[in-house]
Amino acid sequence: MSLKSPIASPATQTLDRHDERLQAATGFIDELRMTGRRIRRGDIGSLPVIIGLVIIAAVFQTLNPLFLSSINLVNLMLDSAAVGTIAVGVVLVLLLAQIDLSIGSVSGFAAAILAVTFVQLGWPLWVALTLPLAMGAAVGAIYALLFLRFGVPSFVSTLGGLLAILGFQLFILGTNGSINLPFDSFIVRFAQKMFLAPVTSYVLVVVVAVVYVGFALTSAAKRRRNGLSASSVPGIWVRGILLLVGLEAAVWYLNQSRGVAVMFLFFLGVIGVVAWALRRTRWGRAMFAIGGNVEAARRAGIRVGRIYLTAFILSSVLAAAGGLMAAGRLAAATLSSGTGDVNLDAIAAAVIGGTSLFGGRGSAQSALLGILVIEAIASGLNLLNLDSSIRFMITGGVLVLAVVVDSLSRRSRAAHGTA
Amino acid sequence: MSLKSPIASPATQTLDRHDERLQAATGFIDELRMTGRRIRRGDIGSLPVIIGLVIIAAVFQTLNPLFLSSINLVNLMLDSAAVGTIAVGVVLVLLLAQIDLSIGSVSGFAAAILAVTFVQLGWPLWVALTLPLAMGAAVGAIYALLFLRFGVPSFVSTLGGLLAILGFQLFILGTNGSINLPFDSFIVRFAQKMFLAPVTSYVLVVVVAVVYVGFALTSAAKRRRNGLSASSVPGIWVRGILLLVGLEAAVWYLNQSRGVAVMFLFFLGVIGVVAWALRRTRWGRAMFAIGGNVEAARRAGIRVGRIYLTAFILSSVLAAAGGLMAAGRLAAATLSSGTGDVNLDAIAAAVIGGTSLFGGRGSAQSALLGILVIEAIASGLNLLNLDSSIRFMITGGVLVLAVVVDSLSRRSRAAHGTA
Amino acid sequence: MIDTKPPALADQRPLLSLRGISKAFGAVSALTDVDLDVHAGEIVALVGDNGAGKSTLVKILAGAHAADAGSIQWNGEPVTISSPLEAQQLGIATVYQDLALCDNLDVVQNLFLGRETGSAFAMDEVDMEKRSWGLLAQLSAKIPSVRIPVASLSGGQRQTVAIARSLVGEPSVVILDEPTAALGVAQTAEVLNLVERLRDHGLGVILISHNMANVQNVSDRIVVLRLGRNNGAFRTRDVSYEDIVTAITGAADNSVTKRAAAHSTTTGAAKEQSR
Amino acid sequence: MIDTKPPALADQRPLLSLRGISKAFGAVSALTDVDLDVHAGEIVALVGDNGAGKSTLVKILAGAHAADAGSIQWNGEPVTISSPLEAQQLGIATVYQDLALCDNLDVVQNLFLGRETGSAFAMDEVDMEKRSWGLLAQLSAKIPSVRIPVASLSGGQRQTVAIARSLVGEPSVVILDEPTAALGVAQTAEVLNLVERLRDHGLGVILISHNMANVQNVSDRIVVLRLGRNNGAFRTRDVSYEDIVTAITGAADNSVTKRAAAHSTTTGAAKEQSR
Amino acid sequence: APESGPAEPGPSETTQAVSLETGFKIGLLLPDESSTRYETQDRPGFEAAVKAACPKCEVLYANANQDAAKQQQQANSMLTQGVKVLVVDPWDGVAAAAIVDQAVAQKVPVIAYDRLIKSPQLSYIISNNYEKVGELQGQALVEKLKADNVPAGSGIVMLNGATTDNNAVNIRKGALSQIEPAGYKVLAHIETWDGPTAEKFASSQIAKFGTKIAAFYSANDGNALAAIAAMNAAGMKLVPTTGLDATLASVQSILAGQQYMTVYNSFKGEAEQAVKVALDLAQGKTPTSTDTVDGIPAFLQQPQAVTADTVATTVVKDGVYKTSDICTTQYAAACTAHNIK
Ligand SMILES: Nc1ncnc2c1ncn2[C@@H]1O[C@H](COP(=O)(O)OP(=O)(O)OP(=O)(O)O)[C@@H](O)[C@H]1O
Ligand SMILES: Nc1ncnc2c1ncn2[C@@H]1O[C@H](COP(=O)(O)OP(=O)(O)OP(=O)(O)O)[C@@H](O)[C@H]1O
Ligand SMILES: [Mg+2]
Ligand SMILES: [Mg+2]
Repeated sequence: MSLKSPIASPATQTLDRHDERLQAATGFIDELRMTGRRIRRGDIGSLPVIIGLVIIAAVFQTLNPLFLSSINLVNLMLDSAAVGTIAVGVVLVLLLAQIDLSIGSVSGFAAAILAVTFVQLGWPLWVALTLPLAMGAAVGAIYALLFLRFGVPSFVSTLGGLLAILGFQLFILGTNGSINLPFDSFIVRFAQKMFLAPVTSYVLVVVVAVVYVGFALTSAAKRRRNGLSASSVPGIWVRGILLLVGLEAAVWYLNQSRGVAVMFLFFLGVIGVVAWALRRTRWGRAMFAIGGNVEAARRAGIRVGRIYLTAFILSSVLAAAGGLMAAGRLAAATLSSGTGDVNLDAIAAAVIGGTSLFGGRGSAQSALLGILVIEAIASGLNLLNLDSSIRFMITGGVLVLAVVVDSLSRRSRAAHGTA
Repeated sequence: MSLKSPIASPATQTLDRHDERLQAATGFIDELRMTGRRIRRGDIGSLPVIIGLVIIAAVFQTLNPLFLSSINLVNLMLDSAAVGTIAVGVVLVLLLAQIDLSIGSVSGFAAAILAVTFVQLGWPLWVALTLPLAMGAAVGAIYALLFLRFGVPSFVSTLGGLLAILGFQLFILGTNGSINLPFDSFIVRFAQKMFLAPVTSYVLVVVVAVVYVGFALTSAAKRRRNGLSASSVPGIWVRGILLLVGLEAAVWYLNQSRGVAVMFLFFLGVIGVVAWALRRTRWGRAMFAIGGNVEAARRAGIRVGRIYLTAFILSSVLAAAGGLMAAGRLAAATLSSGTGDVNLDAIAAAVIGGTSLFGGRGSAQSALLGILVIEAIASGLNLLNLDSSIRFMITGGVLVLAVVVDSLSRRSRAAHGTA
Repeated sequence: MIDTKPPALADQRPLLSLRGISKAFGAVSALTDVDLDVHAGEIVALVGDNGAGKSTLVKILAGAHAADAGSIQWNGEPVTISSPLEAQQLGIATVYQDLALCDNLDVVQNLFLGRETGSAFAMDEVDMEKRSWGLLAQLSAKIPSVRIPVASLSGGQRQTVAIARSLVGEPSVVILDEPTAALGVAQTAEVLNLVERLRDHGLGVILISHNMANVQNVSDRIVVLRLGRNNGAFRTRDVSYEDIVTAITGAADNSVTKRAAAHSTTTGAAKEQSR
Repeated sequence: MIDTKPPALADQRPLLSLRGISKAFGAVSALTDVDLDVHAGEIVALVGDNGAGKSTLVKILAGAHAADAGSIQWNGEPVTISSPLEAQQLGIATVYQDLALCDNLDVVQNLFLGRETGSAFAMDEVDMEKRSWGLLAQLSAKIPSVRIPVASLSGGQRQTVAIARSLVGEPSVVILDEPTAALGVAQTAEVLNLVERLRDHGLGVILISHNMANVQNVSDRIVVLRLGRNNGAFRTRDVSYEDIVTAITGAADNSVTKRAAAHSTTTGAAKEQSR
Repeated sequence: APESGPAEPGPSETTQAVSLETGFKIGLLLPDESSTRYETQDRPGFEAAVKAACPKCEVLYANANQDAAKQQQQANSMLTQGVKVLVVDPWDGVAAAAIVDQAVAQKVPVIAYDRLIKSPQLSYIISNNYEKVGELQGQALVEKLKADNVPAGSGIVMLNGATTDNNAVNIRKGALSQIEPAGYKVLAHIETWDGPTAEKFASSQIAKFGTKIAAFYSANDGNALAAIAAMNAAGMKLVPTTGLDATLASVQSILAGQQYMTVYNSFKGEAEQAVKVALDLAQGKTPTSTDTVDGIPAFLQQPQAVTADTVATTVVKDGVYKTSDICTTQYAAACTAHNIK
């Protein structure tokens, strides 16, 4: 009979590393080793989608060397911004296990409002840009109301919205059909012609890297002060320098062509703000909680209704913003604005990027990764000279393959029990 | 201090009615009273959607008295059959908390295969009809494989399928575009011209009523033999007679015009078979179990993979069948077959009928109710002469209203704790 | 029924007082005309058979369910508790039997859910993580990392997290619905210590448990529910184990007494402890 | 470590035998090199602190998880259990701690899930409903209706359903992971009776529980896990409550003994029972 | 008229000339998939003509699948690949102004093909006037009804194209300009390109108006087939039905006496003209033109009506379809009756 515990407790230093069953890194070299082990285990966050993206890029590059040319990459970024912005909104509703099928219609209606008020009625641009966003907010509020007061599932209410809002779009464009936006108007220049001056772009990258390092160092220090484990200081510096060099190189390459598009930066800005809101604010915490277990969130005293309301509103507002960006890019609002693949592309982007349809799992960044996959496929196929039928087949196939990479690794993660 | 229980146990008769906290009916009059109470509580199954349908019908009937004319109802039934059949397949994947976005493409591709093999290649009709169904089965099997082996979410794999299969459809129709199906071919007559002879239809209704009463009496007797509560015999007879009279009246009314369409009966047959399979077979039990809690189902020893496989296959096969019916109805396969509203209509029908997008809740009948709502709105609007912008707005609005009725009552059910 | 208030409290107004609470779910009446009082500085044990309606009563108090009939008084004032938030604002903290955790959130996030520290736009994660370790240590929890989703915790670890949650606010009544069901012996002891500490700080505690040893060990009063109705209320020190079981099961001759009789010949080892 | 097999079984081959089982979840090692034997006609209690790895071990046996390392022998033959179905086919019935019920199915449907009676194309609902009432009565369950979704049952009612499930098949080993955690006193007594009946029918039983009274009351052997490793195995009649608690917590001076000491002056009422 | 950017120098003057000998890239952008003509007629015709005139030239092709934004991306992609001239059949003639703007900025001339692009920076227009198409359909229908002695005041059901399609709007305008003055009433109308939707609508109108329907005005062949299927299903005597695109299915239907007419453009002629102009522009030459539209040199395509009597002299003569394609066993008798061999 053995009563003495055979296990000796190791000396522990931090609050969160005292459990002997836990393997954890304690220094920079150790961190590297753990990262290696994590990657081998498949526990690598959004890396797999990035790998899918790299594979897509490599294949298209061998098929047509223009694919990775800076000029094409600039186009790719411009093409991604509008639908990508819409996809960020989709991420928000998906996090709550809801859906928004009317993003396409809202984006089209927003473009129509912009064109009618700005071009036909000659209203000032800021009004013509604000009005569509207000329309989006109103639409989102209606969905939230229908859901919260009447329990109408968002699939149905937004399906109704899809149809009804398309009706409004046709109605206000009705007599004239499509309307051109002047090429020298702010919105068109923003979407087509505004690029950072090279110097500005290099400086911006430095600022980003400095902010990253500063932030990481401060919070590591704070963690240590509070007796918690933290990333090693050399590790932070190495990552900061890698970030700096990588981004500077990317920016330099883009500057070989037109440079860094302001609209793409705007898109990145939206992602940054939403990512912060999701991860660092109470509102974001509530979003994840509701997506994970709405009853538990309610019992924790979260005002569930308000969170739904904000998410639906933000989704529609971002859809409207995306519609304005698309209108600027096209320099027109047309009868078919928003009716094409916008819906499916935006939702697919969020899902491909790793946001779950069942709520509680996802990130703002997934919109970026997903839309890049979709637009990279489209752009790569545009560079090959294919029949539509073949183009459809390849798009479908590649889309699935890009996700297979992700899923396979997630599967291996599940086998290791960390899914 | 009170140690004796203050509660006296009432005499109990059946195994399942002995708990004193339970209010339960014990005779026919009692059954009626309980039903009344249930309705007042809002605990009324699919009745609310039916109420929504009745309201839609009443409104359109006042706007245009043709709406409820037998000729229009016959049209409505014919219009519902194809997409309704597809919606039945959608119900199956939704029950597993999966989705199938490629139903439209599969239906279009099925139509294309039919037209190419039957008309262009002159193959026998049975081959031309079987081949598309086999194609559907293969497509479904691929989705299941991608999901089970690689963990690709069905949203992504079927999105890929949507595109790839559309590519195939364009490819095989490529050189000629649309292909006409001969008006005198079986499939076109089936979809356009085949109606039950009046006598046959009346007899069929009698058979249905007799089978219902026989079945209900047998199982009630069996329950009583086993010491369980059962519906009262008079109750069964009353319901049987109501069923007989109601159906005979409906059939008589339809017979004022062309009568009961064989294609609609086929659709009803599909629903009947699937409803039986879902409620009375082990397979159906496993479907609900997986939809409710896949891990629990797996631990109960259910071969989860096989169930997914069958559901995906059935969904695609039913989509192909629906595509064939639609081709017959249009007497043609075109490049745009299946690309229109088929996807959204079929999924919406299932959801409006009450099938959950999150799995584990739904029924084959929901496809019928949902598609009737959708087609009734379309048909009602077709009888009014409206601009398409207005038409879109009304369709969207009415769709939401139809579901508000349902949701409101479900809400009241939830408040009474039986949701 | 005798007055079962502890003598010291007999004249005092109850902190929380329920009268005539009824609740039906569809055709099932879960609660019928139930009364309950909780005083400050008192541990009330709520016991009853499975399905007796204990959790339903708790959920009504916590604002998670609405009662069909009956009234609630808080410090003598009639109140309505129509949402968990309102219950929280009154000062009622609840540990639910089903734990009500968000599986996708990690331990820290669950502990502070709805009560995050730091500003609304920049939560103080470091502070919350540090305090989490403190809370968990109080309950002698064995959790390897507080930064993994609670979905991957063991049953007892999850329950510990749920209990620790109730310590985050500043409640005046704490309701614990079978808090020790999944806990190990050490953790159970800590929770019982905790419950006593709460009483000593003047809080009212409602403790639901099927473990009569624990109930008798810590509670001041015992309220019995049976089939959704009040079926007795006792001062703990006045009542024997057998009396409680009889009130719970509704008969002096029940599975428990039968089993005890059948085992009366077996070794006394099992009798040695009752903590 | 001494040989702890009951003397009658010492020469007998174990029905089920685990050797060197290890399992890690990400960075957490849940099990390290664990051994376990179960003989026919024997009740083995598996005890340990929260997060000790008991449920993980059970899930490996039940085919719900795959072990990273180690071997399983069934009747002396090496086997691999790669799915719950395979475990079932070997004759292993498991009651999981998280119950593993389908919330959207009713009681009858859950009880017979995967083992429906009648033909595959027309299940015999009447037969299943009738037998359900029989199974539930055995466990003296208080369930008003077997035709409501288990989501609407109380915690104890749900657990009763999960336990009744394991009686539907014809297993040779039954694994019960904290089966009485949410049960009332009467239901707990019935489950303990059931466990003894199973042993008397020659089945092997693995019982996980944090209730040492119950463990000592019914088990033949006690196996202790601590932090994912074997930490002692005892013949039940040879071991005292204090010894077990020491093996579980890893120290003779722990919360339990401290609390017991602190309460040694309180009324003896709590000592009266241990069922 | 849409505003445009600051007046830029005419593109054709500044294009760097290239030669037919060395070859160069030409971009061809077509609008959609649902009409068969683009992939089966225009694109092969265009590629064949290029091959003949400039064997070393390469045609880059893309189809926008009814999406103006996608067409813009495709145009950008072609500019990236260094095309010397763009031939654009716009999905949306207004939105495509942005394509012209971007191409001109990179000194690539743009030819509007088949549909007008509303941009003054265009180099050339090869147009198919969709209002004219509508007029042809309306006119044929009116003449047929008059010939059949259908009294004015009888009704026509209109199956117009989707409102989300700018061309459909123009076609409808043209058709109404013929139907309304002739005194025929529009009983009902719907705007869709979706076959089943058109079919359901037609069925409803048959239920509603019955024999009061004197004709179905249908904007394209797909809708025409839907109307005919609805009439067939309702057991109604077929009334005249119009169409557009001269699809094989409709040509056969016309021969079988089901559809009354369709409208046909000589895709081949249009494509050949486009190639000629494109090669000239790329080499810096100014192509001669017969017409101008808004001051831009233009070649105007003449759409033709096709009825059973003119099948032989239009689609068959131009080699759009082989006789063997049209005259399958089912349609053999009809072919002989209409002199198609
Ligand atoms: N949401 C619900 N819908 C329908 N019935 C319910 C619901 N919640 C509880 N019930 C029923 O109410 C009765 C009381 O349940 P409750 O959970 O309050 O019991 P309990 O006393 O907590 O039991 P336990 O000791 O098993 O936890 C049970 O019969 C249960 O079936
Ligand atoms: N799916 C999983 N993913 C990650 N970690 C897990 C997972 N399952 C269990 N663990 C970890 O493994 C350890 C052992 O858990 P297990 O559930 O086996 O404990 P237990 O002995 O059953 O505890 P309890 O008495 O609380 O039920 C715990 O630390 C837990 O966090
Ligand atoms: Mg309870
Ligand atoms: Mg456990």
